[in-house]
Amino acid sequence: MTLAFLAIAFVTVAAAAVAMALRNLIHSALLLVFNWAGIAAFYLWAGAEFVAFSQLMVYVGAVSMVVLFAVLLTQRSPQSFREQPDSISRVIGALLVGGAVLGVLFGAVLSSRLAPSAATATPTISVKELGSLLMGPHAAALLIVGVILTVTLIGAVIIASTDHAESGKDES
Amino acid sequence: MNLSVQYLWLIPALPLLAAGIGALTPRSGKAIAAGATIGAMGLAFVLSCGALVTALKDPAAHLVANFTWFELGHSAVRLGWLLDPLTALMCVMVTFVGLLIFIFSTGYMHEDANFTRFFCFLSLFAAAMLGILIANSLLLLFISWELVGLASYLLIGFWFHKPAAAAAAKKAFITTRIGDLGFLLGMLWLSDATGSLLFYDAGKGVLETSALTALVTQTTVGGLAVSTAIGLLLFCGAAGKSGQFPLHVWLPDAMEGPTPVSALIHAATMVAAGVFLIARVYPLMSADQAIATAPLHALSVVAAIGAITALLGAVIAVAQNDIKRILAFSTVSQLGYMMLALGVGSWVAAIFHLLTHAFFKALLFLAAGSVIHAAHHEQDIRQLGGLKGPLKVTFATFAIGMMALAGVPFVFSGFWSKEAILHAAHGWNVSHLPFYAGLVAVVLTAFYMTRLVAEAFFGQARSPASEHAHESPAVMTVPLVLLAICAVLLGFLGTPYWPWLQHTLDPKFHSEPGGGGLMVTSIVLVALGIGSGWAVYGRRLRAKASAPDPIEAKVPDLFAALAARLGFDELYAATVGRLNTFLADAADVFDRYIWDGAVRLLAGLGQFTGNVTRETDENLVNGGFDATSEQLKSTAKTYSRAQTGDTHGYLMLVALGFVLLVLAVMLGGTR
Amino acid sequence: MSLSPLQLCLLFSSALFCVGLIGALSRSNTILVLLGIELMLNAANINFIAFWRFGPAPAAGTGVVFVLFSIAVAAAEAAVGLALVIAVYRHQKNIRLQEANRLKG
Amino acid sequence: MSTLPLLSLVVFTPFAGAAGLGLLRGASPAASRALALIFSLSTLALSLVLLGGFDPARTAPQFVERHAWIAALNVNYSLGLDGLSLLLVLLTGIVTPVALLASAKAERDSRLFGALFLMLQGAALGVFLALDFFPWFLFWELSLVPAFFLIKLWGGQGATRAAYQFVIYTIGGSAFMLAGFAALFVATGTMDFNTLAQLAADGSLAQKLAAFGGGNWTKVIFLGVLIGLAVKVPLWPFHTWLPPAYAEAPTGASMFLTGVMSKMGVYGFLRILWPIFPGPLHDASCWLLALALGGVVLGAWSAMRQTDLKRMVAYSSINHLSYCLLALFAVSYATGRAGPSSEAAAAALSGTLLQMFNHGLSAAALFACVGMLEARTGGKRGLHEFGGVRTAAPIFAGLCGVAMFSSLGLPGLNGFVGEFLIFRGVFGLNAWAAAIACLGLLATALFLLTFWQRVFHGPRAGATTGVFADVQPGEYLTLVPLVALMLVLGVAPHLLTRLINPLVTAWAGHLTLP
Repeated sequence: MTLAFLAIAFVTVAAAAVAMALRNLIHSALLLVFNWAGIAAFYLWAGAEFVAFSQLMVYVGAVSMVVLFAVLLTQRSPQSFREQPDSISRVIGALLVGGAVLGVLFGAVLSSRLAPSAATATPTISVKELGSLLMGPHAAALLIVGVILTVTLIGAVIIASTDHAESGKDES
Repeated sequence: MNLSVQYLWLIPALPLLAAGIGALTPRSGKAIAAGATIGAMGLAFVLSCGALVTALKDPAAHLVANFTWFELGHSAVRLGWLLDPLTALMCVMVTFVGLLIFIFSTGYMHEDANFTRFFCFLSLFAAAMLGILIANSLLLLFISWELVGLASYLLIGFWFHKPAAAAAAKKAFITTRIGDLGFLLGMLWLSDATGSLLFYDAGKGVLETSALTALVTQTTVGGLAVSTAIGLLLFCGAAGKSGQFPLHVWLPDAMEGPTPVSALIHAATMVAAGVFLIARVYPLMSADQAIATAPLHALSVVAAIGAITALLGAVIAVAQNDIKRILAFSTVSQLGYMMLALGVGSWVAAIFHLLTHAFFKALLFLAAGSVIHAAHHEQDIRQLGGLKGPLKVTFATFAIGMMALAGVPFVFSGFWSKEAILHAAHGWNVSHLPFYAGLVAVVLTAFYMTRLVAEAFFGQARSPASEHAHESPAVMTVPLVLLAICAVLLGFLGTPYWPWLQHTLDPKFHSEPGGGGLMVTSIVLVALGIGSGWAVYGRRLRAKASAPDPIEAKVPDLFAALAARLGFDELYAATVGRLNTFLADAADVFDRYIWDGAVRLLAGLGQFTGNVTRETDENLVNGGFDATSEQLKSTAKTYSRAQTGDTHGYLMLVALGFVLLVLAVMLGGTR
Repeated sequence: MSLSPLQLCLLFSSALFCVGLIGALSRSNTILVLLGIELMLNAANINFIAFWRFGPAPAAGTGVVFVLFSIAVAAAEAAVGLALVIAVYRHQKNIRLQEANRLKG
Repeated sequence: MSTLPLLSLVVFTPFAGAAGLGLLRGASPAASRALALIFSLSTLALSLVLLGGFDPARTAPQFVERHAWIAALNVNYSLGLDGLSLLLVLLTGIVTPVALLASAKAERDSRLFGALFLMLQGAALGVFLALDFFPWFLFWELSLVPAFFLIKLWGGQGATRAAYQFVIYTIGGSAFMLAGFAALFVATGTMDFNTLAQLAADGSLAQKLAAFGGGNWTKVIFLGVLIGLAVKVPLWPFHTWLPPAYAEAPTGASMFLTGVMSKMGVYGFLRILWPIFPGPLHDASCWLLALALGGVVLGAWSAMRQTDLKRMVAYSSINHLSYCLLALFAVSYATGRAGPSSEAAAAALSGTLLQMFNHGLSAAALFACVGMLEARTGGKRGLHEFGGVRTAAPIFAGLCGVAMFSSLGLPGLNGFVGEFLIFRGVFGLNAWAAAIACLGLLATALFLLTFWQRVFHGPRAGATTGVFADVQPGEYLTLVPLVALMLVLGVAPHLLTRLINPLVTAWAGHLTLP
């Protein structure tokens, strides 16, 4: 049980780390998809099946496609998927800061005494329960999320599409 | 023929019409202008004779024709014509003398470019003078009086391109206007006190008993009767027009006009107006005689001024060299005589002298004009000489005029009129000083006239101008002859033995007996004057133009003072003239600096306030806001440096902040 | 010492979070930065599930609902972020984050 | 009698003309001049119609038009015409076309010039006809606008300064007047001249004002109105704006300013100050007499010092208008005193009215003459820059001479009748004032003759030495009507006195204080 978790965690973190380190954007994106799938596996492991499926559909299915399209659209030529090397100093700075955050988080997690509650009793939640939860106590949040999604959709379309005139001018 | 008083206005209207025709005639229409003028004057003369016939029917009556000029309040301003022997005689004299002068002018001014204009002005002059004569209203008289001033201004300045003529014209106008202001005030006073300005108006006129009584009984400043005050004010006007001391200064300068103008001004029209005015308002002037206790009688002042003027004019005439100037000063002197006569109570004598003087002075001036014309406009008697040969008619007529003026006994008119005046002066019971002044003036008159004749006509010609002199044309000599005849004959109208004129003018006149001794004295004095004149100038005739005058050689200072006309012009220039300049300067300075300065100060104050508020606004109020916003801006600038645009940096800061926060919670949270 | 499953989960999520953070901080490609942030978000989601699974009151189901919301918002964020990337790219012909600093003060 | 609103027609025809000229953008200079002239002549024509329908025997305003305007302030648009107004309307009708003709030559932008001129004319007519303070004051201030631009845009070198001085000075004076009338309105609730005059006559005005704000209130208001009017006339010593303004204005504007606008002040004195404030005016009349005498005497003497011909004529205007005020103040001085007859008052007041008319003619003619000198010599108008003009241009000299002698009051010309009546009246009311004012007559003669001698007499000199044309056909149109009127009115003043005598008689009839 624990072993399964550890495997999932290792693979997921490793995939993320390699994705962040790779030069080739396409590879990075694919590795991240792998990473998201890992997270979905973790959800399954934890017993949240619906969330796992959502994770798969949204991230692995939708966001990854968007990312791939973005990557392809922003490259000048198909050959140049490789990025310019980043500045070493910033990488070092990033590692230091990231290390510090990691240290702090680990310190915090390890130093806290989280009581191991009834770990044996695995909670489950059916889709029906989830639906009544969403429509019941969280209806307002659901509505707001819906509005946000709509607005975002429209906004994304406008931002990505209305620049034609200006870009035309730039090209000319 | 008779002329009704209703049509009396035709007498001035005809020359006025002629003046209008003359004004509209182009320069080339000499014949039209002269013809219209002379024709109108001739007609006016005929009408005047008709008027005289009417007037003589009843010499005591004052025929009037009054009419309303315009409505004023509940009453009206009324004017009118007046016909009495005084008017009629004066009209006849003016029209006759004027006619002759006009005829003479056609010859004298023949060459002048502005011939038509000249006749227009002459005619206007005559019309205005006739207007004075027929006026039955002081207002109408004043109107005509001012028009005479205008015409004289135009005529004296006829040769306006000569600065001297222009200046003389202005001087004449201004000087007479000074007097006229007195006249105006007197008229206003009279109008205010009596409510009328008509002389005779069926008992309501100002010269009729009721008005006079009212005027005499009121008193004004200094205890003067109102009639005295008004009379003196009116006399100011008369003194201005008639060239009385101290307003005589314009008269000699008026010689700058053409000679016929001088004749007209000095004989028939302008100067006569003053004497005529006093004679016309004589009832008013003499009204205060009724109160013996009056501090001053108007006529006494008239007499005093007249005496001074008579003497002054005669004295100054002795030392003049310009032929016209000598005659001008003699006019001043003779006018003094007339005023003297008026003052001492014999207005008929004054009018008698006015009439005779008009003829012989016109004669003298025209003859002088003839001399000047002949001698190519040479007027200095030292440059003339020997003219009796070439200018026979002129000399003869001039001599007659001279003897009339000097008062050569029995034959000449001047003798009789002057005699009448001296007689009246002798009989004046207030003072004998005017009488003595008159006597001295008699001697001086004879003396300077002898000097004039001797210098101008005897001896030999002293300049090329007089050498080439030749007699004037008939158009000029015939008027001379006619005037000479009148100058002789006219005297016989008023001799003590047949005082027709006196009775005609004043039916109440009665001659006082006992004039014989006086007459003898007078004859002796005339003889003395002529004799001494001839002794000084006639026996040893001037040889060269540059030779000094015999009197000048003896008493040069006195002669120079007299030649400079006793410095009246300089005196006036130094006093009145300077006062005038000072006042003008003061008024100007007042305006420019004081009032305008006050305005500017006010404006400056406004501007200053504006500046102060502007500065306050800009520096204090706005400055505060500006400083604050500047501060904000610079602060913002400083802080905006943190806004690097480096997303990584922000992210890193967030991460570091998170670390610090967690560390703080962890390390501090244990407590 | 032994670690409870909850702690393990939290350590996992922390590691994932730091990997995302380091990627976001070190890479200059905007897409990768976005993906790093996406990782961090996922790490947070893991925490929600972990606390739901091993927390004191699992019956409520709140953690699951929150994760669902979070996924929805993350998807939206990804869409907008990538649209912005494309827009920026049209302007500047590259998507290097340090050059997209035109809005700085 | 027709039911046409004749007076409104009189007032607004010039405004209509101004508007028309303003709208006709493409009109040629000649056409716009002709149009302006036609519209300005309309006043003359309409005022002749008024003259035909005018009944001199009635002293109340005739042809009255009255419409409520601003009900809340009890403001009425009310126009009326009596002898005084008629005289001034006639004068405006005569002077305006003549002034326009005089400025026909060499004026740039004649369309704007004509429009402004017509506006000025309309405003002046409005002032002369309004019976309510509100419209009256509106027209009064409105007249400043075109006058300002006429001086500033077409004037000489110092024109801008002169125009500002003129406008600010006048507005400053008007402000006092406006304040005075505001107070008057608050106290009485009306601004109608006739109503106010009636209130003043029966003494209730003083009571109302006293109830409103104490005993001195009347005096304060009186002073305000007095200052406003005194600046406009101008009463000495409020006159310093006048010489520069008149001198710098273009010829036509100078003619209008002196011919018509200067009458607005005197009109105000007669229409407003005297009827509404008889008491305070009487109290102040001694001082005011002294000021008027100052204007008469010092104005004339200042003129003697001027070397700029236009300034000289301007000063003569001060002198002549001061006669008008002198007569009015003398009447006020004598009001309520025993002794002086109503005869004298009638003479003085008739003289004032005649003098207003006559001065309009003669001063306008003199300005026209100076303008012609300027036009011939390229803008020269210094006293010493000419000589012998009479030799060069005898007809011009003759016409100018008539104007000059009319101005110095020569009998037989129009100037004399007015001055004589004023003197006749003032002598009866206050003899010393008349005696002192005589000095003004003398000084006037002196400076006018000096002007005449320097410029017209003597040998040709200065600017006159070159080609110097005599009167041109167009210029005859300017001078001859004025000169002809001078001659006619000098001989037949009853043409004018007939119109005003009943009014003046009525005025002189009740010279009692409330």
